This record gives sequence, structure tokens and C-alpha cells, in this order.
Amino acid sequence: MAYNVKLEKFEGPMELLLELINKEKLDITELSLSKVTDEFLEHIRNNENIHLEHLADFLTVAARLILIKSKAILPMLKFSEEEEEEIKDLTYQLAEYKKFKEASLKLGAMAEERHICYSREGFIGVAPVFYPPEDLNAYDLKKYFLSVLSEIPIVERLEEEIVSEVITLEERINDLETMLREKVQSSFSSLVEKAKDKVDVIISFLAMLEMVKQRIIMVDQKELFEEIQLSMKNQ
Amino acid sequence: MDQEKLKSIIESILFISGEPVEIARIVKVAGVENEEVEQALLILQEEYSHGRGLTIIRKEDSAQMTTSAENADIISELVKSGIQDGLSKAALETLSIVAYRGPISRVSMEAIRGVNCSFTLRALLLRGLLERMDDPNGGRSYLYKISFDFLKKMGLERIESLPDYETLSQDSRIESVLEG
Amino acid sequence: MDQEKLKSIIESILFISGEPVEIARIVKVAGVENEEVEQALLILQEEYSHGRGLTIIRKEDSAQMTTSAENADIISELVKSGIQDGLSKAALETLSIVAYRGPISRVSMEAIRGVNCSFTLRALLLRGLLERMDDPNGGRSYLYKISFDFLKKMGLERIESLPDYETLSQDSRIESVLEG
Repeated sequence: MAYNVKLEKFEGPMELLLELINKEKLDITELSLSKVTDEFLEHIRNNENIHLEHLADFLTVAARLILIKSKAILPMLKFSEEEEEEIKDLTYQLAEYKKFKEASLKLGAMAEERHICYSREGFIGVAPVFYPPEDLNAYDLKKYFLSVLSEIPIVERLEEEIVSEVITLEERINDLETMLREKVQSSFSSLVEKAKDKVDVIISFLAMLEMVKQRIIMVDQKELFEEIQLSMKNQ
Repeated sequence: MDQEKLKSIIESILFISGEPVEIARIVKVAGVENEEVEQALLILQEEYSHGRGLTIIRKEDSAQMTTSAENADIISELVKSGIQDGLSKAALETLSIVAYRGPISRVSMEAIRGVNCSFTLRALLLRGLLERMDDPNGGRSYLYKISFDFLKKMGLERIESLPDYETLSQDSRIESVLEG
Repeated sequence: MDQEKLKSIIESILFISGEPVEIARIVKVAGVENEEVEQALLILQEEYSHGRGLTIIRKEDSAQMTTSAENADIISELVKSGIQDGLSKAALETLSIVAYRGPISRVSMEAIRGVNCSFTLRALLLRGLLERMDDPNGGRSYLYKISFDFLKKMGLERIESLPDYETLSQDSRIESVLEG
């Protein structure tokens, strides 16, 4: 799969997604998102150096893209209301993000021009007037210092949160995969025997769905919403 | 009070304070009505906006006197100011969302950027380009808004002078929900 | 250089400096002739001499922008008005950090609070609750500590008499932000 975007360039999943869509000169629609899903997943797989703090964010978007792509390829699949909502949200979010990405470029250009307004230090030469608050004592100072201490973010705790978030998301993607598999029965497992990781499985699965769509593999479905049997066309 | 006198008082107050001054404070010190101060400030801002070396920045309920943006090159050589430092891509994205949509919560910001923003927010707060306030809807969360230092850095007299402010400050979905 | 532009530059320079500025310095910064600066200054002085809140005074080879004499009362009123009986939460937090961690630099304080503190520090200095001293590690920065008067007011002989000073001043959470 050919793409030439480097991770360092991207601040987050929305930026990557926007770049992929812009590169294909597409508008922001569900269909466009489904078209760039593979590239997006490839990106996650190939960039082992995604920062832990950003991985969860990339996976969230990946999960939504997988929904969108499966919907585009197999319109007969039924999605829950919640899943439909997630799909709509992503299109909206990307459109919003695009506006602010563009605005941020303009702001960046403005900052570059360095047309800065400088302020002066206040009350130069004005002598301080000693005016202590009447009711403040040493114990109040202790109380406020304790509250300052409790507000200090603890870095390790943040990281733990992110790790558990990533695990939840991996489960989520795993569930998605299972869900799709159940809906479309096939000898899918043989396709993914050599899969390196979950993202790999997902990509293979989406690839298979794509083949269905392009009629490279046969689809046999007795009735709407019944199991679909897949077989290679040349078998 | 005579309007010319009030303008003179406002000039003195803004000059000596250096920092942003709340309109309420000017009202109190000058012993006049809020309206009168607003009116006088508008006139002063207008007077200072044409080829002068000083300018008056307005944000919410405060005003600050600064050097004018046109003289930035010359003044930057005289002052050592962190306000001149560059901004990262993440910082610019975050700032633009806060500038057009603030006061805004971290959660809403992340819903747009799709990325955890806590580190960027912390850095921007430290640099004084953002301010935070308690969320009036309660909880221990904050709302973020831009600061006077942000306006100074961009050379803006007011937030509404940002490009496309009218359109970008509106969230189409919120509007449609309200209408619907 | 256009005289209007030069006047504008002089306004900016005098404003930002606050102190008397040597004419020679203006000449150098603006890159013009001595004569031109003298001429522009005369015009500015004249413009500022009628009912304005600012004035430009000449002393030997220097010029200075200050508030005009007729607003002197207003300025002392302003200083008084900044002093409310209570302190804001930001002020109390800042005060407590200086108490337990002082003498401390503004940068360290901001790393601990996670927000820009310059405004709060200035207010506490003006109110005589804090003192600042030059940072022995050099630079143009200062270290802040609780003023002697305020210590006395709280009935403390030395800062170490604060409750749990030994443990709280060494808290590891603070060390972790300051190292980072």
C-alpha cells in the first residue's frame, strides 16, 4: 500500500485523516473516509514509534473508520444506533477539525509576522503599601499549600490511564472484528493465520470485504440478513 | 464628569497599571458610570488606532495599554519577552480552537482535535497564552479562554479581529440543535 | 523617516521603558538623526500637554513618559482600590507556595501552579505581602519570599515555624514538577 506520510509530521489522528483525504482530493464524507481507512490502519501498523500518549487517540479513530468502511462495502450489515452515531460523529469532527486546522495555519502566519503589542511592567516606582488580609493565619497557608500539592498532576498516573485506555480500545477493535466475522461467515481465519497483530487482521478482513464487493469472491446469501457464504470465484 | 477628563483618567490608569485593568475598577476609581467608561474607552481605542505608538486592547471586561503592533520590530529589540517565542503546531491548533470557541472545556477541545490536549494546555497556561476559569456548570473541571498575552502576541486589539471570527466562532451543530 | 512614524516609535519606546530614556538611545534604536528626534519629541510634548492622562517630561538628555500630574490623586486611589480585604484563591495559593518554598523564582512557581503567575505576584508585592530579591544565580530574574512584615503579622518569627514546614517544604510532588 503506497503512502508517504511520516509520523513525526502528525500531531494526531485527525491531522493524518485530513491529510489522507486531501491527498485524494476528496470531500469529507463517509465514502471518502471508507476509502482512506486502509491507509490509516497501515499507518498505525507501520509506525511502531507512535507515542503511547497518542496511541489511544489513533485507535479510537481507527475503530470508527473500520465501522465506516464495513458499512460502505457491505451496506446490508446492520449497525447499532450507537455505532451509526459514531460514524456520523467522525465526519462531523473531521469537518470541524479542518476548519480549525486552517485557522491555526493563519494564526501561525500571524505569529510569524511578529506584530507583537508589548506591555510595560505595572506600577513602576510605586511603593508597596503593607496591607495584610485581616483573618489570614499560618494554618490557612498550610491549607492552601496542601491544595496546591493535590493539584499537581502525577505523570505516572496519567500514563497508567492511557495504557488502560489503549487496552480497552484494543478490545473494542477486537470485538468489532468478531462482530463482522459473525455477520459474514467465511473461512476468514485461514486468511489471517499469519497476521502479525490485530490491525493486520482487520486490514485483511476489510480487504476480503473489498473482494466481495468487486466480485472476486462469491457471495451466497439465502435471504437478507442471513448468513453469507463466501467462496473464491475460481474454485 | 467631562468626557475629556475621563479619557485622561483612563489613560493614566492604563499606563500606570501595565497589566489589563478591569472596567469595574476604572468605574470605581473614577467614580462614574460603567456606560461612561465604556464610551470613553471606545473613543480612546479609536484615537489610538491610527498611526500612534500606543494601542488599547480590549478583552471581555478588561482593557490594557500596549505598544502598537506596527512598532513591534523596534520594540522587540528593547525588551526580553517570552511572548516572542515560536508556537508548535499543536499549540497553534489548540490556541485557534480556544480563540474561536472559548471559553471551552478540555473535553470539547479534544472532541475536535482527536488528541489528548492536557500537555499542550498546560504548556500554554504556563506561557500565559491561555487562561482558565472554573466551569460554571460545576465539577472540578475548567474552561479555557485566550489571554491578553495571546492578543498581544497576535497584535490584535480584540478577539473579534481574528480572521473569519463570525463564522468560526459558531458551532453549526450546536446552532442546529438550538433551532431544532 | 516620516515624522509621524518617528513620533509613533518614540511613544512606543517611552511607554515600554517607563524610566527616563536617553535621546541618544532613541536615535540609535530608530536609526535617525539626533535633530529629528529632538524635533519629534517637541511636537509630542506639545500634543501631550493638553488635558491628556500621560505627559512627556524632558530632563537633560533624557525623556520620560509618565502619568500627568493632575491625575496624581487618581493613581493613589487606584493603588488603594487594588487592595481588597480578601485575597483571591490564586493569590492565596501563590502566597502559600512562596511561604513553604521561598525564596522561589516565578518560573518555579508557575511550574507548580501550572499557570502564569506574573499578575498575582505583582499584586502581592504591591500589597507588601511578598518581597523580591535578585536571583543569586544571575539573570534578570528575581526570587520571591514572604515579607518580614507579613511574617510578623501572622505571629511567626521565622518561616520555618509554619505548620509542618519540615515535611511540606520537601514534598516530593513539588520536586517532580520542578525537575521536569
